[in-house]
Amino acid sequence: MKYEYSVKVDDLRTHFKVHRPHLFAEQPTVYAVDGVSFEIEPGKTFGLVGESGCGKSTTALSVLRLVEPTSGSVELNGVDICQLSENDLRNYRRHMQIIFQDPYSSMNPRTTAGEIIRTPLRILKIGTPKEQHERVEELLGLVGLRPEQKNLYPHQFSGGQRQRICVARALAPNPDFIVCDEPVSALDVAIQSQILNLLARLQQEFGLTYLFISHDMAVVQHICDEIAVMYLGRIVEKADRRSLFLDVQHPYTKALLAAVPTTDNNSKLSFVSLKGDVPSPMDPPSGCHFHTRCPMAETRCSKEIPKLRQVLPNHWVACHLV
Amino acid sequence: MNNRQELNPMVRPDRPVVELWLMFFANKAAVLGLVLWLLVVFTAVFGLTIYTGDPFEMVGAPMTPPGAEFLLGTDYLGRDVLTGIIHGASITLAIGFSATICTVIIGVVIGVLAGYYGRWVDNLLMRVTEFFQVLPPMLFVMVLISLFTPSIYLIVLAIAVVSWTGMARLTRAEFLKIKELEYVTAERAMGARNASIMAKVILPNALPPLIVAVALNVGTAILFEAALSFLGLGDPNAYSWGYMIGSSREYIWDSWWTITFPGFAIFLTVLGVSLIGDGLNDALNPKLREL
Amino acid sequence: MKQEPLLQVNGLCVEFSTKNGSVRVLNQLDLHLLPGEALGIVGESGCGKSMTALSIMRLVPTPPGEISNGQILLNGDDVLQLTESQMEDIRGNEISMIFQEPMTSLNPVFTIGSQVSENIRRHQSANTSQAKEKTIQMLEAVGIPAPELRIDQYPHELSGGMRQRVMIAMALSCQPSVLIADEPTTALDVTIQAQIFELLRKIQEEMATSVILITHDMSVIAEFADRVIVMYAGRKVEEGLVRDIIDNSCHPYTQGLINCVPVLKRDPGLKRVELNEIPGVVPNLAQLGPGCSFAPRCHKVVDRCYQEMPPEQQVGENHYASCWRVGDAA
Amino acid sequence: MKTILTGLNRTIYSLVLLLAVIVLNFILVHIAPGDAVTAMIGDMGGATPELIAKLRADYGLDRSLFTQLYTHIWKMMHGDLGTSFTHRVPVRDLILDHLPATILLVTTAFFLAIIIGTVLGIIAAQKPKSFVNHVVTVLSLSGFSAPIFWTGLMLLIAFAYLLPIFPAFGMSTPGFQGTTLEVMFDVLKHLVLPAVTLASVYIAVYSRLARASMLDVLGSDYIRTARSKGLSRRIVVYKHALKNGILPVVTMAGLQFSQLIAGAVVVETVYGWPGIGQLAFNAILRRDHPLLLGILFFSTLMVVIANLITDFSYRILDPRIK
Repeated sequence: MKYEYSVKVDDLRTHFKVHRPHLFAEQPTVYAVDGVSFEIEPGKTFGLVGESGCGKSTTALSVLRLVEPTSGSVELNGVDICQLSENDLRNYRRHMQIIFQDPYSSMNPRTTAGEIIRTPLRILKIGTPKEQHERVEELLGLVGLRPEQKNLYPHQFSGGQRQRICVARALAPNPDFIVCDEPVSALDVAIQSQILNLLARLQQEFGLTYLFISHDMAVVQHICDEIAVMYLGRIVEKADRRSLFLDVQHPYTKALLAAVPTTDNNSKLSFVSLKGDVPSPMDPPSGCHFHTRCPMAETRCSKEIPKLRQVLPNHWVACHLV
Repeated sequence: MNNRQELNPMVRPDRPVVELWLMFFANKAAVLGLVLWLLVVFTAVFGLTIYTGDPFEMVGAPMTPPGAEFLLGTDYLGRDVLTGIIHGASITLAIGFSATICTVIIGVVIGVLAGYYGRWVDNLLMRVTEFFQVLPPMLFVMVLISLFTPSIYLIVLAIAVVSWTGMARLTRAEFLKIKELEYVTAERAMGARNASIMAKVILPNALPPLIVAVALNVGTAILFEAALSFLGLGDPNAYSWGYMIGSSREYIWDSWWTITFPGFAIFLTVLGVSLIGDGLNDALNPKLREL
Repeated sequence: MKQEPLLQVNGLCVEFSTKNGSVRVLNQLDLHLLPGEALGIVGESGCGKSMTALSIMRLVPTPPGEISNGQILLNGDDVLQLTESQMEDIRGNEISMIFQEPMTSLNPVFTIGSQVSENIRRHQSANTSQAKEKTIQMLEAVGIPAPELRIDQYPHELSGGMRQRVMIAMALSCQPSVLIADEPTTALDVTIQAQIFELLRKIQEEMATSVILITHDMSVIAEFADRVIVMYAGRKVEEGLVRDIIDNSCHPYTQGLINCVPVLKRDPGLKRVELNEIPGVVPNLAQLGPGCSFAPRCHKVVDRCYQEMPPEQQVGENHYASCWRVGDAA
Repeated sequence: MKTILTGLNRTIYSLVLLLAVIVLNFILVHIAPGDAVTAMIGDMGGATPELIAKLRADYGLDRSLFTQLYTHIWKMMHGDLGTSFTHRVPVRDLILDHLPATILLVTTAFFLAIIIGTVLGIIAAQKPKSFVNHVVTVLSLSGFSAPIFWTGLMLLIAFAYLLPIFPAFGMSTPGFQGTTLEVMFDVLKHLVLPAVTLASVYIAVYSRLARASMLDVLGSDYIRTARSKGLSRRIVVYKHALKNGILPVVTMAGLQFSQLIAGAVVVETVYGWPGIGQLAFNAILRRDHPLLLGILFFSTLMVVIANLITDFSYRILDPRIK
């Protein structure tokens, strides 16, 4: 059966209670993800982009229930994984995998590359040990490593090679959906392109659906079919990749795009410098979270929360002034 | 330089364990410690079959100085000091090891639970740990021994009760640190169970500092038992090194050897285990491994 | 018109001793910095760009590192010949440096005011209240709001961007002639990065400070620097004016570096295109052959590249490259 | 305000800890063989039937456990720790008599250990491969490995017998008369050996800790910043590094204060130092349980106070803790 959407996230919220500073203090809450909704079509890449602390990584973890969401639903191929029992969720994990940012901490340093790639097969009990080992060699080839490298330990690989192993591990159980949480941010520029091309190639070959998290506008533009910009736990703008850059609407997205340095002089947007820092997600501004830094904010912005609404075909924006 | 791996990413020996042993044996002090320990273990196991005798038996004139007849002299009752030291080795080792095993079990279990589950579990267990930390160990054990009949089991248990806190804190700290690493999240993303993550993923990676702590713990357990026996609070039937010193301390001005030699035996034993711990620490410390 | 360089580095070599022998992390590096200029140094991690900065500051960790050869001339005097205490007078005064990690580069247990004024008091005969006044001025100059309140705050109370501003204030407090910025924005968000570069540009104009900007990001260089040096495996491979390098680079490594990065476009189109790749990984510095270090990854490689180190050739005005294939058609 | 609240927080928490100690004492007495009174009296012969009857009434053994506990806590809170059988005086008075000697010994050893330990650690950290570093390593390993009573006895043989510079026993020369200054000097002479003995272990511990933490700090980014400002090596080490490097030492000192008191018990016995350690030793020989429990309570109180003080000084040293 084919679904219209591979992944459908509806009004996802993840709030954390943090340690109270003293006995009589109110327990502070971090609104890391505060009502995020999006859909991803099968075989497409959906990008979440934003600055640090905007909640994009928490969204990634919540979508896989690696962090327990406070409310909302996440449907993968029509199954709401937020409703699954612990046991069912464990079994269902074969359909969804994740690739992390830091290639140095995302692998158990005491296991060999081969064992690392085999782990999901072992845990999910896919195939006999012999089949598993064959699959490991096949996967190593797929990500551009040599089969004999399976006996090496993570510290014997370079950053780019480690990331390839992580990709192989994520591919091992034949998932439909892979969350890529800043997969190239920690890599050297020359290696970044290798991994991005690898991810693109694998997507074509296996029809994978990606949720791609990044802070790098250029990378997101390059690899994603649809992109959402996050600010303090909410999506402020969402569009397909052409529309987002050609008809950028939200003042935050504009500022973000203008801030990106580029070697291409012609594509530079006029510079709108944002004042100040991102406010704390523990105590976000009222109304539109962005109004404290927005160059065009009005009184209304500090009172009403703007809804995400469609302004162009395939283009949604959450701003009162658009 | 912030990223030393870059300098030298490829040339390394294969298995981490092999590398560890190479590092350990390159450390002269650590090898010395190992030799000291082998000596103590040998004495404890074979000592009395080679140099026979009952330590409580009075074999010579009281307070004979060290010499040809009694290598290390006799004490105020005419008991041979050397026999005592050989005999004490097995008692010391037995207590040192069993107390350490109890300490490690209590400490690791509490540390693992607190570190892995966090939140209220952590809060509760850490409060308990802090409570045991403010009790002065020697006084607390004195109360225990005074209320209950002293025996070797009570002493082992008492040592464990006052020394598990450090182990628990260390285990917890390591678990808290490793739990946040992405490979643990990756393991969860692949559907691994909590028990398997704790035992098979986090614990092996938390081991290096724990192993060092265990080595040091053997040392402190031995010292603690010695102090108890010195104060006359040990098992009265166990002829331990601490007991030898404690029973002879009134004669300190007349027979220095009855105090010096058993004390030296304790010192060397603990030194040995400290050196081993130190060597392991250096070998396991990734910062020192780079250059 | 030929300007006298403010800072000139000749034949600089830095070696690190490791378990497996000595490794040369900087190899025969030459560079110069003109007054008022912004010079970019770009390359992948491990190419020696940070080591260049530390060498100029004479802060190479010794041991294991050692400056084994070369000259570093500041206004014509070799700083490598100075005693440690003479060098201390230069650091933070004539040459200052800001670092990559604003989160860890400030001492967490001292107020930012004391850390900035410490630099002023060290190099200028200022009493406490003068130093404090100057500190407030400097913090204001780098765009820190309410500086008279901020001086009593500790680093952890400030955001990353604010801390980097404090670092800049500290580095500039004695009007240095050279400011070295080692990846000053890598750890920061893009909007904050833009703020910091705006500030650096403004300060460079106002104070006529020469800046050496070290980064891995060619687009940052494109926006900020006048001239650029591309480094690979401890050597300079290409040098030239920024536009020349970006539009007409001669060295295959530089070309790869520019082309492998996705560039943000106004109209990205609907279809994804494949990125150019530089294959392989950065070589191990302990195992370099006699030839060009980039040869194993180069798509234009010829036999000669493996055997002989290519010399530096002039390919245009102020444009130099070290490659055997420079003259050949692409 | 926040600081006061956190301070209050700590104080309340300390009181709870003390309460727990009282409860623990109560529980121990109750699970010991025999009822509380027999356990209290132990095998001490001096208890008359009237005394036993009085004690049973005092402890209210006929009433419910909860009432007993409640009365017990109530009495403790009013400073009533019961009566010592052997001395036939209130336990509280006995302890208060002996407490100053212990406090003098413990605080002297504590500061001796912190100062010498830190200085040795700093010296060793500056040149990790030097001779000094090896000397410090050997010294600290020996200090850690030698049983404290044995160190004491060896020092006695060396400095009271072979080379009689210091008195061997007690806190003052019996029958010594003189000006206040002379009396103080006399006490000081008696204090040297016990304090050095007690400090030896902790010098070892703190020097290793200080060395490790200084090594860590000296490699940090902010030390490089300090050097890039042109500060001299001396200022970098003793101003910028020291304040950070000493933090783990302070933490450890707080954590180990209970062990320091425990060590004092042994040292006092060796040197006949008239503190609560010696009191405890005598109490245990005669099975004087009320006295022993009282001492446990008082020494815990000392630890709790010391912990509050270290906590407070940590807050002063490290502005990040709020």
